[in-house]
Amino acid sequence: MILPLFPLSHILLGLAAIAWKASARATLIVGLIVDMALVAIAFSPAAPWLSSTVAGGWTDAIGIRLALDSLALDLILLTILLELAVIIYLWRQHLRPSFVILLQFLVGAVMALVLTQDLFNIYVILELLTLVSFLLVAYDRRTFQIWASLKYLILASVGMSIFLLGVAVAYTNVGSLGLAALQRAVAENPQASWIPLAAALLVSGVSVKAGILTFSLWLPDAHSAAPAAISAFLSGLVIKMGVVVLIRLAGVFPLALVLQILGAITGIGGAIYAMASKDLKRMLAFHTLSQIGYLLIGMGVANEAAAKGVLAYALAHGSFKALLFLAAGAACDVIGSTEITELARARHRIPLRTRAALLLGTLAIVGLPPFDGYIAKAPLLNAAHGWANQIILLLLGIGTAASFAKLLPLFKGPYRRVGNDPAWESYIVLALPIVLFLPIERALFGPASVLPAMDWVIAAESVAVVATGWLVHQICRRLSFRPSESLFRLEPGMFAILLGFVAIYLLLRLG
Amino acid sequence: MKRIVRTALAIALSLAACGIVIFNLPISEGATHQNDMTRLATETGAPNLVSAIYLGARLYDTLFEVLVFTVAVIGVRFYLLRRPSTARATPIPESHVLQASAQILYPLTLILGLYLALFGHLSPGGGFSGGVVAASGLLLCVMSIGAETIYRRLSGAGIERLEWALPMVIVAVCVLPVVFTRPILSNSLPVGQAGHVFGSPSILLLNILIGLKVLIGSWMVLYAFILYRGEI
Amino acid sequence: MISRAVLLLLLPVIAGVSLFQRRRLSAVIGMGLFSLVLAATYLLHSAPDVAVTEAAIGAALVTVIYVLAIRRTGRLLVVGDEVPGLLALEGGEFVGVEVDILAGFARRLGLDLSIQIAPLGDVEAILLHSDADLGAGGLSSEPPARLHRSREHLPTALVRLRPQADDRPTPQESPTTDRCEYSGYFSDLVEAFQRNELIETTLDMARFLAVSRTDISSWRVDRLSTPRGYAFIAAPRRRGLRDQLSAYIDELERDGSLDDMIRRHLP
Amino acid sequence: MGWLGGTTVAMILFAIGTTALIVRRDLVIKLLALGLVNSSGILFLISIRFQPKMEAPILPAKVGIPIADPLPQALVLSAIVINFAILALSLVFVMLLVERYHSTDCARIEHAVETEKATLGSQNLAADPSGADAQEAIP
Repeated sequence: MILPLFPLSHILLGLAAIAWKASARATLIVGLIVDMALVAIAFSPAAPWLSSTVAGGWTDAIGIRLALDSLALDLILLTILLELAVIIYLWRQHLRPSFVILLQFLVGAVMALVLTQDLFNIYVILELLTLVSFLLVAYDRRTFQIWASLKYLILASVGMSIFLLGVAVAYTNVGSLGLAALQRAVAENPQASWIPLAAALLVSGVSVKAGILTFSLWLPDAHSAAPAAISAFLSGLVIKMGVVVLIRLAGVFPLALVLQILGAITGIGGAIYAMASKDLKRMLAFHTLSQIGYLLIGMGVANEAAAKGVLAYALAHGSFKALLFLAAGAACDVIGSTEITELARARHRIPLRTRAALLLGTLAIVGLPPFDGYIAKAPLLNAAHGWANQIILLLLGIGTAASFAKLLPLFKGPYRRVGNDPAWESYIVLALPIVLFLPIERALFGPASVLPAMDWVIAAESVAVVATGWLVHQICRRLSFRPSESLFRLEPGMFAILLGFVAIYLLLRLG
Repeated sequence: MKRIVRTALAIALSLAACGIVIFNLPISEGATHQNDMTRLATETGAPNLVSAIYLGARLYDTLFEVLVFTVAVIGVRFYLLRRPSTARATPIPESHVLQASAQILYPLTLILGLYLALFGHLSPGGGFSGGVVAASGLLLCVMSIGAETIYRRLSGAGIERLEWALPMVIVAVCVLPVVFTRPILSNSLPVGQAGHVFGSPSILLLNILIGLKVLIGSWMVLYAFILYRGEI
Repeated sequence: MISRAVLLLLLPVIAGVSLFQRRRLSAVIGMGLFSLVLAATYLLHSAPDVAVTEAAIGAALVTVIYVLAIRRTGRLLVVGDEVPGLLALEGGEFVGVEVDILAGFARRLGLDLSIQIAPLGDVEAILLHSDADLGAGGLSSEPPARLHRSREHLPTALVRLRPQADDRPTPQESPTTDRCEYSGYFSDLVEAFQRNELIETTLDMARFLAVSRTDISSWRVDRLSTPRGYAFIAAPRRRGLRDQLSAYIDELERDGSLDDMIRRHLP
Repeated sequence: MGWLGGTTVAMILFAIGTTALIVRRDLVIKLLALGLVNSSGILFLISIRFQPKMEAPILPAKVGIPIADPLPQALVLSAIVINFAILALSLVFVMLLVERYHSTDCARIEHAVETEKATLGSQNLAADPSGADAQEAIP
């Protein structure tokens, strides 16, 4: 019954921040407290009325159903974590009220999206997310930000139009917009001719928002152009909103093959571009793509363990990617450049804590044993059956390690104390789940935890993958291979969306 | 040459995408949920079923839509007005005929907007369209007496404060039922006689609030565009 | 039934025609009309609420903000390509001789000067088909019939560039080489030079001087004989504007400020 | 005339919109094409369940005559407003870009942005000077 309060509280607070400009910062804290209180209620045993509800108590056929399932809870926890980190990161900076407002709306929209079970509601909230992140990316009003942001809006809007077509097709045949009704209809008659069409429209529409390659060609520009705190939010959280919708759709339509193929393309494409990228923030943005590839393959495998792995990995990726973006933003601000070689040359001027945070993020993202990247990847590796999946996951791991090997010079000495990173507390907040992922997960989910205990075979495998990645980096460094960046312009982006839709449709029809 | 190839490719792909949908179109099944709909009409007291859904069963969507609109207003103002003003807000038309006809038309347009907002639950219309129509009435007003004058009069009325306060009130109205132990986003005011203006007070209230909000928001967007002298 | 079919057929026609207009204003107004027809279509699909909303938002509000954004009342709209010294973009500001002339001219007319960059080869077509007033940016050749050429403000000449290896005699001026041959953006020209992508081309003096700052030792340079001058071009119905501009340039020349401008921008 | 449904026309509009979005280089026209693409989705949603001779969904309906499904109509109201928000905001951004680059040619702007980024290094680019010291617009 109080589920709508998750998003509505943030929206109210955002509006309050406009009305009382002076206390704009305070609303951020209040929002955090409200979220924590609501989550606490959700965990309390005396809350059976919290799990699933139709907003406003209307009937299921026309109303909007909200549900707090494990996926939603997982992402709400991630939201709270990132909110906390970003608030700390921004706290000592001058915060304009309009920024706070947009941030609150962003969090509100995220909360709404993870809860909703209704196709059209998903459309509306995705549009809200698009508009808010559109404004946030270009917040500093630099021209490249404005262009990246405009490109994002145009492509995302075309994608959402395609999604709306899919909603229309689904609604006509099901007679309701709820995901549950849709699932029933598909299960009753899996051979119906409208299913491939609806699935192709919905999936290709939402893929534009989900950071999936050949659909989301706007992503590298937008995520690398945004201010650091916003990049952390976008890469850690907002991009997952598309993935959340895909997870929901994967529960309805038979998408296993499509997701695995998209996952392979996304992961490997992202890794290749990340290896070739010389710009730190851009490399991180490409890595968002390659990590989305992990999630998609996990979803495509479609068994219980993999699904749990996906949840864990979404959480883990959010924490270390946000850490990397925040630390990278701080480092680039100090040096005044985003070039990796430039940063490495001037590494003595980067505060030690920032470098430590970057190192921790790197270790986590390449999947070295004690950290959460490894812990969350392990169940995926375990569950992904089939040699194709295994090879792709292996290649992905190697690509990740190879591209992050570029950062190694950054961590060499001298280790003198220079400057003071004003936002180091936010690193601590994000470092906690990275280091203590297993205990935290256990504490939250009890004995039904998603993760297996330490597995020596997989641990050894991970170390081997990282070592291979380092070798690959040493080899590739001598090649001057630069994949074309002109792929990420507006017109190729449009082509890719249309082409992707046709391809997905044919795949679903024939496969 | 490259351009021709690109054009051909664009046309071919667009047609392929459009063809896929056209040739797989489902056969329409006709209206369902007739029962749900009539029940909805009696529960909300609004004979206009679109309004009953828009502000009743799917109020949650509408809330986010109002928010999208608010974000647009914030964005337009933030990016257009934060610049050294080269503004010389002159009335738009040069011809006296236009000016004179604007003077006659604007009260009519304002009244039409008011009607659409107030009777949205009985006849076609609603807060959103009412607000926008009223805003275009204000635009006609600009044509006859100039933007600056209107801006000064309206900001005297605290219009900007209202623009931010109204969405808050709307969200609050939606959350309020929880105080009376009714579900959030339900219509909490008692339903009156169907077909009457006050037949569904909740929807009427929301229509008025949204209409006012949209009127002010559209006016702010229009004013930002009037002030801006860019170089497109 | 029939009216619905007619409206439905009308929709793609209006949309197609208006989206492939050259003039932005026509396109905007066309799409406004499209919205209106769309609203009527909704009405015939028994969706009066949607029709009202579409008419109010799509046809009125959106069209109005687009028209407000691209309106050109009180503006002197100039199109032209960049040419260093004459009309160049430096850090978001235009500088150059032609810019100074145009700015003064616009001030005299009480208009805001608004300059848009377009490829050299497109300037004449834009003047013919859109709502720009003047063409600028190192135009040295005679325009097509309906456009009006102003008084020349700066003498120039054409230069033929060939690879050093080409040892044919100096080419004579011919109908094919009587204008600056490069028709794209100036910035693209410079890049093409740096990447050695050009084979053989004719440039006017200002462009040549700008290009010659890069390495042109591998090129054979011939100056074509006929002297010519830079001038502005006015759009078809802007003959009066052209005359005013010519008079203004005369005036500038008489009081010596034209020479000042040239000395300031073209050392 | 069965083939001439609103859905067919909507998809044709979609194709026109995407084609124009790719082919036209003028940013303002690209935005208009984007509006067309969005409108096509709306027309599709309205007409997909519509059958001739349906009445508007306002009670009391005449006996024996079916009413059009009000749910898509209610959805579409939201979609139209969202469409407006997108068009207004993107127009503002196009205006900012044109102010900086004095051109509405998409390819040129794209090229200029890329070279600017490459030559200056993304961090050192100055923010829009007009925005830095102007006062906060939102009251």
